[in-house]
Amino acid sequence: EAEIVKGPSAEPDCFAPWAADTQFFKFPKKEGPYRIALANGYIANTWRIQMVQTAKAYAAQPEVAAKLKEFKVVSTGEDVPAQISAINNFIDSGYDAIVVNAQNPTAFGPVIKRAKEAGVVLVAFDNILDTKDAINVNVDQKGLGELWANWLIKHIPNGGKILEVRGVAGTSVDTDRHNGIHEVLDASGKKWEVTEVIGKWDDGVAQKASADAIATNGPFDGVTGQGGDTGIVQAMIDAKHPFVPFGGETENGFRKFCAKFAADGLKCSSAGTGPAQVAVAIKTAIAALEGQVVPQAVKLPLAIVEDPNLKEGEDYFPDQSDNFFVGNSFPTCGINFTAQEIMGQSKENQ
Amino acid sequence: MDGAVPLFRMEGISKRYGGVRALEKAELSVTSGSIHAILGENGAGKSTLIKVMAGVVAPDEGRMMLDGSEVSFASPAAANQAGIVCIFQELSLVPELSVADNIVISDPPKRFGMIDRKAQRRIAEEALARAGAADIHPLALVKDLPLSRRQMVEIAKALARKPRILILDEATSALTAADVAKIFGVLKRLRSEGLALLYISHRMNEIAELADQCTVYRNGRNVASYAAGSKSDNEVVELMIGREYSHIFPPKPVRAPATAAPVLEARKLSWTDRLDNISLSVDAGEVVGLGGLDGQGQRELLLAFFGVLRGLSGQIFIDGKLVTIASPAKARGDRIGMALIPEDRKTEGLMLPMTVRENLSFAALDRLSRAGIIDRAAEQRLIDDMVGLLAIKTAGLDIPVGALSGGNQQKVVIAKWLMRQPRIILLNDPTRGIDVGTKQELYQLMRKLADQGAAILFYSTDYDELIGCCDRVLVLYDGAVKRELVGAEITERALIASALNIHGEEMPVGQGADA
Amino acid sequence: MSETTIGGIAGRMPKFIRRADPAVLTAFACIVLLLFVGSLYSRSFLSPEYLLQQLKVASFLGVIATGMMLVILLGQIDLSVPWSVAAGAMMACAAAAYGPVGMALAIPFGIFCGVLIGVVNGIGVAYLRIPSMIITLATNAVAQGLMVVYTGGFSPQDSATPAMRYLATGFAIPGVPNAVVIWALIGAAMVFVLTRTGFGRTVYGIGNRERAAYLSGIDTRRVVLIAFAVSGGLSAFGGVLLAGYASKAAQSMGDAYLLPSIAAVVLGGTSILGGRGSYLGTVAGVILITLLQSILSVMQMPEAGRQIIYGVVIVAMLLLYGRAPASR
Amino acid sequence: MKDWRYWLAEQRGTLLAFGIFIVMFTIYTSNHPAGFTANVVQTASNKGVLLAFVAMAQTLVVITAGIDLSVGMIFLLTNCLASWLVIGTGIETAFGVVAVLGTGLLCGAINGAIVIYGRLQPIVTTIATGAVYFGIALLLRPFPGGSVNEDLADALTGRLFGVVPASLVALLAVVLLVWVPFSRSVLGRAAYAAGSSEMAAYMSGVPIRRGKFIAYALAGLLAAIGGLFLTFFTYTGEAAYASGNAYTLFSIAAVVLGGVSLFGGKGSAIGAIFGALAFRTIGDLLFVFDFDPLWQPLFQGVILLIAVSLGAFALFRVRNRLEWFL
Ligand SMILES: Nc1ncnc2c1ncn2[C@@H]1O[C@H](COP(=O)(O)OP(=O)(O)OP(=O)(O)O)[C@@H](O)[C@H]1O
Ligand SMILES: Nc1ncnc2c1ncn2[C@@H]1O[C@H](COP(=O)(O)OP(=O)(O)OP(=O)(O)O)[C@@H](O)[C@H]1O
Ligand SMILES: [Mg+2]
Ligand SMILES: [Mg+2]
Repeated sequence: EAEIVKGPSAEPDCFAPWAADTQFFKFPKKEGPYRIALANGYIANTWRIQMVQTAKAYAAQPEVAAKLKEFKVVSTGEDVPAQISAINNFIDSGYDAIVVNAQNPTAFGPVIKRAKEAGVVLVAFDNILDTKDAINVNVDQKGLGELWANWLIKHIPNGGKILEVRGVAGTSVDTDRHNGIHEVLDASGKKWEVTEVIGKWDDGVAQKASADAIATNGPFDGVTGQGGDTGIVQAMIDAKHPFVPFGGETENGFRKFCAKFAADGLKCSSAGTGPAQVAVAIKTAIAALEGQVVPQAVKLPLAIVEDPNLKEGEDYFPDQSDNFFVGNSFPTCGINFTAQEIMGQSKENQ
Repeated sequence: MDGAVPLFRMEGISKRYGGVRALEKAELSVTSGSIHAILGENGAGKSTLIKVMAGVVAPDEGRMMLDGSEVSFASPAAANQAGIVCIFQELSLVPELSVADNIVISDPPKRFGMIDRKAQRRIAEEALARAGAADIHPLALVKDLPLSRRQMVEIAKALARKPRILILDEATSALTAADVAKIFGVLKRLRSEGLALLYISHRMNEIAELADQCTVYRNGRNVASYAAGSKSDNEVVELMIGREYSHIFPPKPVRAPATAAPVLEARKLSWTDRLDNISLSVDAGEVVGLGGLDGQGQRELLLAFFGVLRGLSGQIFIDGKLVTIASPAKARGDRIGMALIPEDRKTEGLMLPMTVRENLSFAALDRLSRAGIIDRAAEQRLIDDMVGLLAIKTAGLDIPVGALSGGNQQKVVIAKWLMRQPRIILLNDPTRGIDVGTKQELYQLMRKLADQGAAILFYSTDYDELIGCCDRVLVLYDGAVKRELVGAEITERALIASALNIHGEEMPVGQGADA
Repeated sequence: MSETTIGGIAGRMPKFIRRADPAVLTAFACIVLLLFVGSLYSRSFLSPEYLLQQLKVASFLGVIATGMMLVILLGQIDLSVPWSVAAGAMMACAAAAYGPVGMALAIPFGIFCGVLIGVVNGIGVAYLRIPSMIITLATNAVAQGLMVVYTGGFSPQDSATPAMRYLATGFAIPGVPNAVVIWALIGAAMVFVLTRTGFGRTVYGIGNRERAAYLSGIDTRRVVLIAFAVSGGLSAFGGVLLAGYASKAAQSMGDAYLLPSIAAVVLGGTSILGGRGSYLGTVAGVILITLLQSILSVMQMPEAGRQIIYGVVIVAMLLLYGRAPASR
Repeated sequence: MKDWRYWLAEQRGTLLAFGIFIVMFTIYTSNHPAGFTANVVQTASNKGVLLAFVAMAQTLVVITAGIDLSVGMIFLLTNCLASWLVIGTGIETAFGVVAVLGTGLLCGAINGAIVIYGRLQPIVTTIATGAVYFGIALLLRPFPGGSVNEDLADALTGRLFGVVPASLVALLAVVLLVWVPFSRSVLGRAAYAAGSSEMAAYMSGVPIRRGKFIAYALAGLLAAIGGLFLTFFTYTGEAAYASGNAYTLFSIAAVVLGGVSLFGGKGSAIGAIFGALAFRTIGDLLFVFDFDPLWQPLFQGVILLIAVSLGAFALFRVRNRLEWFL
């Protein structure tokens, strides 16, 4: 049973508390090495694959590996109950900590209860858990939306027509980002005409939806996309839509476009947190098992790159795949993977 | 008969299917305690008439009277309620359900709102026993039964519904003489119990034996009604086909002993427990019959030749050369040149929703196309030839073949194979449900093809056909050839005797002897 | 009598209209209606750019639905579309990483991978007689598994080659996107195969009654195998085009094509039970689905309302013309 | 008497599914670090029961030779609805449960009405109605949330007497209250008959329309029971499109594994339940074998491929090739 203590946490640069009133946990110290499990849900997209690979790579780093007896990953697909059962199974099998990328933030109440009773450290990241009883490694999704909206306001000072390409309907990430964007736009006092389409964080879907929106409601003065941004830019190019300011995610393909067409007006703010946040989550779990003080909600730094500062070979990689997410390091936590390292792993090993 | 109040009357019934007038002001009256035969050639409208009566088809006009008051049936269930039960030829058993389930299907016995399986089974056993089919296990699935057994189940099912009017539409067409005899016994008993029976069949001898009253239909109208026995067979047939009629079977030529190797020869064919060491040969120009009770391996034998069966042992020779026939594709190929007219035209011979044209050329597509592309002119020529040769009656080549009457459908099946000019023709009961006129044409065609050099192997459940058409008949019993009858030896008595695997002398003459 | 009255009007119509299925005509009428409703919302729904763009986007679905239709005509279904599409796209892009030879072989290689999936489906359905609905579900899962393994292990190259870009977005004929031309070519080939070749007749025959086709001496299993292989190949080709359109391949790119491809084929009047249907109908169905999705998307309908309208419109259209005949 | 052989033949699909499940589950528990304990069984049964309900729903429709691609969406819709309604005092909760089940029944009835009286093909009909149901689910829960009567939820997902998973008991109760009466009723038989040969059934005066309608409607009800359980299991409602689709597809796999013929007329919901449990165990096997995470989806796919191919072995016994074609 974790006790609630006063901050600050260990490694305060890495384990930054989410807010001023965030609680801190101190779990009873356990002797290592530990058995840690990663309960992933969906796996079949680049982000998740990159995430799983990062987790493996992190767990294989000598200083981390020394603390681990076992590191097990299970992906259960889109089905929430399967993921809940997976966590139950990990608890029953005596794992010391479970790291989870939750398919649904609110569905894990019973499991959280069980984990607490069993003294298992539960750490959620990316899609986090709606609870105060487990550790959340948070991305400020709403803040991301605010960031993009501020970017657009800065570049379109008099208001105008905006294309907003949303993510998967019904998810909290989509809702938070969307709310962030709109709160900031509404607060700006300017007149905004926002065309919303659904891109499902997928390049193909986003491209098609954007193309339709451009053909019927365009042209736009600014664009913001939650994902599938490469497809959105592609749609603009295909429709010969003028390049306009764009607030988007961190896909390599998107950043390649941003760098290439910056001079033509594609002024980008590219921000997000990459799949490496799983490593932060694992690190947090180990810290908690070691009896260190950790915040209940960890705030991850955003990897932000904005218009004039995109650097080739650092912020984007022209010869590499469009699909991976560039922001993959958390220097404050000593996590410094590059996406290439991760995704090219076995090729190099061979 | 004239004085009796009819139990059921139909007046001025008409039904059209698109441009086809299936029924045209047709009339029918049925009295209790009698068996009423309905005659007519294929497409005369018989089935449509009884479908109207049984609530399956809604008539365009006309009225029906039961016990003197007008009725109309919205569904077969409604007709059932009124005591009208119909045995359709093959459509009304549910294959995945058990025999017992099927027998009680329209009104199962219930306990606490659920089906009472014990009672159901009792009812089924009783009904099967009444139909003389106690050998059928009530728990067997219908789909596992051969066609002849299924028809017995149909009859049991009809009996279980306690009908006032029982209609049998070609219910005996797939039955063998032994089963037919049993059924006749049952029907006669029902008549004496006061039921009205309607009986449709293309077998004249059955009608002669059974019917009290006959009505003949032609082109959707009733053309004559008469007391059974008051007209000669020839007169009846002429009424049916509307023209003069003679000699049903073509003469058999006198054949010289063959010199070449037989076109088709089998040595020691065995397959599971259905075929047992069968050896036979068919020469060019010869029509060889397969006789015996239904289900003695005749169908399997034909399928074995046609490459359908796996794990066949023994040898097959074509023109004296050993071959292995692994599929129908191989069987029909140029080297073998075989054709099979299958048992069930609706599921094995035709694609009912496809057009007459597409069905006709289906088996010959490879011959009609170059580099996979169909030569439509050649196709049209060949189809025209065939439609002419077989006198296929159809409103056009581009209507679904399912809209043709049974006999014409059968002609399409045969024509589709003749398009390949096969050298070996296997026929699996090809005249089932076909009217006399068409039958006659078929017999003649068969002989003509033989004369042109084809080797024909011909299975029939109708002994008259075997006698009239075949140069030789092989009688099968339990998967083995029990007897070979040649020329004048082929008599009804010999056929029945060897079919039952007894000596001819012990066999009483006439099948319905229990009447 | 009916001959003469109909003959008067019908005689003046082009032959293909006279012979067309009423379902197909109604489907095209629905397209016009849909555009009309759209134009009430915004004039731009009638602009040539918008229409051409819809046609371009429709051609991806069109190519995929072509394969689906072939399989549905057999009375089967192909649920492996999502990952056949993805595998085709990803493998084509992957091949491009292997120098100029890889570049040249990228498209054929992608299609080849789809054909492989189709062949496994075909073997399962035709030779092992596993219901297509389940075997294709299983191969879809296997294909997904393979792609996940591949993505994680091999520093995936997923940019479309210039050739793929050109096929999907270029203009060989001014004003007509290449994707549309390709769809037209594939469609024409399909129409030809279905109506003029023995293979096409056999497909309809098997769809109506495989037993009868088999007893007619057709190697029905080979035909089924080929049809599934073609379906897999066309799905993969659809994926290749999609990758060209998006200029890259991604794992989830096929997800959005499974149900729409089935719906398009059926909206076009093809019987899901097999044996009946015309390609023109599928064309209509594809355009209908694409337009409907696009119009709903642009009308700013929230996702919930969009799904509801999408479903209701499909049911309504089918009730208009897709009903089975009454039993009596 | 050889009655038992007929019984055996009838139950073959069910028994095979049972066998597959037992083998898989034994492999699973015997390799599980915790072994065959009440906890492990409870976890597996809670997860398996959800799919079992949906698979039962699918079975009812498949028996009529139809298919219901909207079961997953009814499952989601009722989950979202339950997360609003099944809360509060005992009475309120009870009303909520009734409303949720009624909604499922209504969804199923709509499917049935369109298919039967509208004479549309089930596949497209349910694709379309599935979209509608999902849309409504999304209206109810634009993002995940809601709550449920946790006492009831814990009772139904917990254990009876410390050993027996309550969800299994609930499943058994549903089988006894829904499936058994249906399969033995006249309308149930009509559904079978319609699935096996609609023409024959019609000619025999079987109430096929009513039989099919009740099958579709009950399918909606069973999917709603599944949705209710999902709510009990997760305490929340969520309109997750991918998850709804996954359940639909899984239910088809489960039904086939359970020996229910997709051509209609044959099979039982009991078989489908074992099919569902077996299917779920495929996923569980990942725990007990140490697979590289990226190979796991492939492993599951291959197992599924093998499982669905098992039926093909019967093919080698077929001596008459015509039997290939039904
Ligand atoms: N559903 C239908 N659609 C189109 N035409 C039909 C249909 N049913 C029957 N017909 C046509 O109506 C006519 C009468 O058919 P019907 O089946 O009643 O004849 P029949 O006397 O039973 O013939 P048979 O002796 O071959 O059984 C035929 O020309 C047939 O093609
Ligand atoms: N509802 C229908 N739609 C289309 N065709 C039909 C329909 N009902 C019957 N037919 C077809 O019309 C024809 C006449 O029907 P019927 O049932 O009388 O067959 P039949 O001529 O008696 O055949 P058989 O001689 O084998 O009994 C048949 O070929 C049948 O397939
Ligand atoms: Mg008839
Ligand atoms: Mg007939």
